[in-house]
Amino acid sequence: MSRLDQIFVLTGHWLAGWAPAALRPLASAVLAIACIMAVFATCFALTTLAERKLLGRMQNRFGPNRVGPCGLFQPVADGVKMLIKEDIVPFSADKTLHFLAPIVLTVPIWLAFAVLPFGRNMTAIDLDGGILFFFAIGSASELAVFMAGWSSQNKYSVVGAMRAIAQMISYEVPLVLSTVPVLMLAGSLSLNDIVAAQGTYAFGWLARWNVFTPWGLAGLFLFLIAATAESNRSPFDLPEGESEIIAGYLTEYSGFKYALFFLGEYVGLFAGAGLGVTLFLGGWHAPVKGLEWAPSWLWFGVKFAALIFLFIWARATLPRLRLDQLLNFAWRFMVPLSLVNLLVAAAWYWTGAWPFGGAAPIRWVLCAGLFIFPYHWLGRALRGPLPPPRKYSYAE
Amino acid sequence: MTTPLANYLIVAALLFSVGLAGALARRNAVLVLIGLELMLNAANLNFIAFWRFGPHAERLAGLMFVIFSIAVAAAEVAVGLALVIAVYRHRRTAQLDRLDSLKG
Amino acid sequence: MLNEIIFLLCASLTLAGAVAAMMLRNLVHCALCAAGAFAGLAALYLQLDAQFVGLAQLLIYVGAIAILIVFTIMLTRGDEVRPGASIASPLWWVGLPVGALVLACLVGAIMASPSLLRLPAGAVHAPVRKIGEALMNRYVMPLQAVGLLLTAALLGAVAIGLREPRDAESKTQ
Amino acid sequence: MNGAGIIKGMIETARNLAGSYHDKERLTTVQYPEETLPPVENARTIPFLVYDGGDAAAGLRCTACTICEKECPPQCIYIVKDMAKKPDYLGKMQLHPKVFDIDIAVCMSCGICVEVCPFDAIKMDQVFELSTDDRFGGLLWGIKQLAKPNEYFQKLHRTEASEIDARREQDRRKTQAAAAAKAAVPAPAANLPPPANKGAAA
Repeated sequence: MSRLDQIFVLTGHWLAGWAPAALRPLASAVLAIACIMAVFATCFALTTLAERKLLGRMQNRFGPNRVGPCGLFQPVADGVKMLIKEDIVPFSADKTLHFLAPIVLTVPIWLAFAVLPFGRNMTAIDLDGGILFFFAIGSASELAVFMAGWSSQNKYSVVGAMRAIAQMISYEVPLVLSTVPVLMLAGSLSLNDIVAAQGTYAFGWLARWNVFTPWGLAGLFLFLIAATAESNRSPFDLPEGESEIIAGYLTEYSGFKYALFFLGEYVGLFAGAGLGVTLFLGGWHAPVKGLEWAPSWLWFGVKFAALIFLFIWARATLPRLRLDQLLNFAWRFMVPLSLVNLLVAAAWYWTGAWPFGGAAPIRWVLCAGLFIFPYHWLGRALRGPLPPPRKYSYAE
Repeated sequence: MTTPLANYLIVAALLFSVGLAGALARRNAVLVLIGLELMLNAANLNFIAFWRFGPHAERLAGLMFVIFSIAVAAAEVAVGLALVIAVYRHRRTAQLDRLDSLKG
Repeated sequence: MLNEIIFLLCASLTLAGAVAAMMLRNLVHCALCAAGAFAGLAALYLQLDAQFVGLAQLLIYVGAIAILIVFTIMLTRGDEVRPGASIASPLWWVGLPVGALVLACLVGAIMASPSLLRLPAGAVHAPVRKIGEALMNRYVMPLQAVGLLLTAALLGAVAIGLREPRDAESKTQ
Repeated sequence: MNGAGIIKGMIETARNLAGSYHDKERLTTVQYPEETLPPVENARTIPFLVYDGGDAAAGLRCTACTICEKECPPQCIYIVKDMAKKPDYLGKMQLHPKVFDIDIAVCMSCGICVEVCPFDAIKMDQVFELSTDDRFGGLLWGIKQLAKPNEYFQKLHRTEASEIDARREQDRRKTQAAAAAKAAVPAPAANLPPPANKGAAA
């Protein structure tokens, strides 16, 4: 079991062992970087394909199925197309910023993977403030989006960039707040510690994942919604709303730079999903006691894929929001709810010391109730009064 | 760790003077705010450097000061930029030399 | 050796960003260069083993303050500097000597104290847990004060930035 | 409850996802090169020339009257008459075209040539995979490409073709009867010979 579980770690050590002793840390760092980039770039290619196929099936169409068996080589075809397209820079664009924007967007997003634990002993850097690093690095993407939009000197680009920034700032608040209960109860900012805190079993068989608690469940959904908005995906994809502002801040980008933006968007989504798995779904731990024989990285991969599937599913289902709805939803629903979730987590923590046995269901119901009432009333308030029945003046 | 303390202090001093000169010499209110931020940051760098090189690093005094300083700077920027926007709304300009009247 | 190279890189990024932010003509370029300077400072903090502060610097300065500045610049457009017009204030000739004077004083003071050339004693460890404990025990009053300050600043910024009612606006114009 | 609509929608898409794999009825897409929709009877693309019997040169209905050439709005038809006459289906001697070219790049599929043709010789085809790498020669079609048997016409426009065939058969019988009456005034009308295009009449 442990051999298979640690196969990547052992292989990495073995490979780094070939390097001279002085260069060994560097060699293992390069190996880790190469592995992460290779795995997630492949993941990107497969996800673009899987997304299109699933979207198709969910809308009763075939997805791409022409290039290669079952359309498996479609990402290759897309990549070749992107690479050989002409790279057009508008005449009035700010050339330097126009060039820098995709780089500034893509590089930090890759850095975010450095702190994610992909399996047992499989964290590239175990930072003490791992989650802080994650969010700090992620905040650079807002500037990159602004650079892209502003440097294009195109009103649609600027409008798209402004929408994107407003959206990303608004949803960063609930994103960070929804992770705070996890940090509070784990007592650490290190992602490894957070995963370790979810490693024990309740009732002797069920893993103590955060998602099995009321605040964890609510937090997971708040986190997923905020992460969707943060990565500008449907139903929050109005920075790129084609019907209104062409392609938003991507309007003036083509060829390889556009591909970089596309890559950045997906890799950002992966980072968000990876963080969601780590914080709420127990990281690389097995869900029930008997399943520990499967390697830890496999568990991470399965949960990761499940979250990606959820993102694709939501994209296939939900229509795009309007800008005012989007911001109202962030500030009048998500932010208060994540604050309420903090209280729920605190209540959960204090009721954990209840002396009498069999308190678990009562505790669960109590905390869930504490969340559900604000959820209901905030949703009511957000919806506002129903509009009056529509009057038809000319259609009698 | 071979860089001596003085190097950090000189960087901080340079940063402070650049910020000061900019804050004094530029016309635009936003840039004056940026200059202020640079000066605050120079002070923060000094705190961190003294904390790191000082004898009582485990007491975290320098770190704490910087944490509070960053929070205060964030508050300052928020209010300052809101002021700039409010002034701009009244006077249609953010150039400080044109804001020379006491009447709103 | 490696350490010095990293220090030089971070320091030059910071200073170049700061100088560019104060010198460039285009306001958006200025804001982005300032963001670069803030990021360089964060790197310097990280190099000084102040991990938490470095990351907080990145999160707050690059993620929030730079964006805020950019937003303000976009909202106060329309009085762009005309080509050829001065970007400096009328009293710029006072500002530069003052800056130079301050710099001279500071550098002179730094150079005059040989004890500042010393190297740090040993590795310093400032884990987040310790910072948190310090914030909750020794520094709990300042923390509360900062919380109050931030709330006040939030309300104040909203109150100032809020569009005034119609009649008030028409009265002032 | 808030979010009930979202869950309902998600269930619907999940049902689509599962359903599309076992229920082929859900997938309305026709994967074109491998499968095509059955042609619609009234569809039309470019004209073709109808001939009877097995030989295109002998059975061509066209009499090179050039009405279609004159009527064609984009003037994509080019006809050269062959002065050697040959009998048509009624036995009457008619001219026939030596050259009958249609520039299918110019043809706008209006079908006016079909409407004006008094001999039912030109009809609208349903071919549409006409792309070629030779934009001059490849898109200028002569008799060789244009001539298609009557059976083909039957297949495309069943109703119209049957009508026309019935009318022609009637005409032919009438003519034959008249000829027979004329030729054999003393003798009573004998059994009619079998019609020339039996298959078409069916």
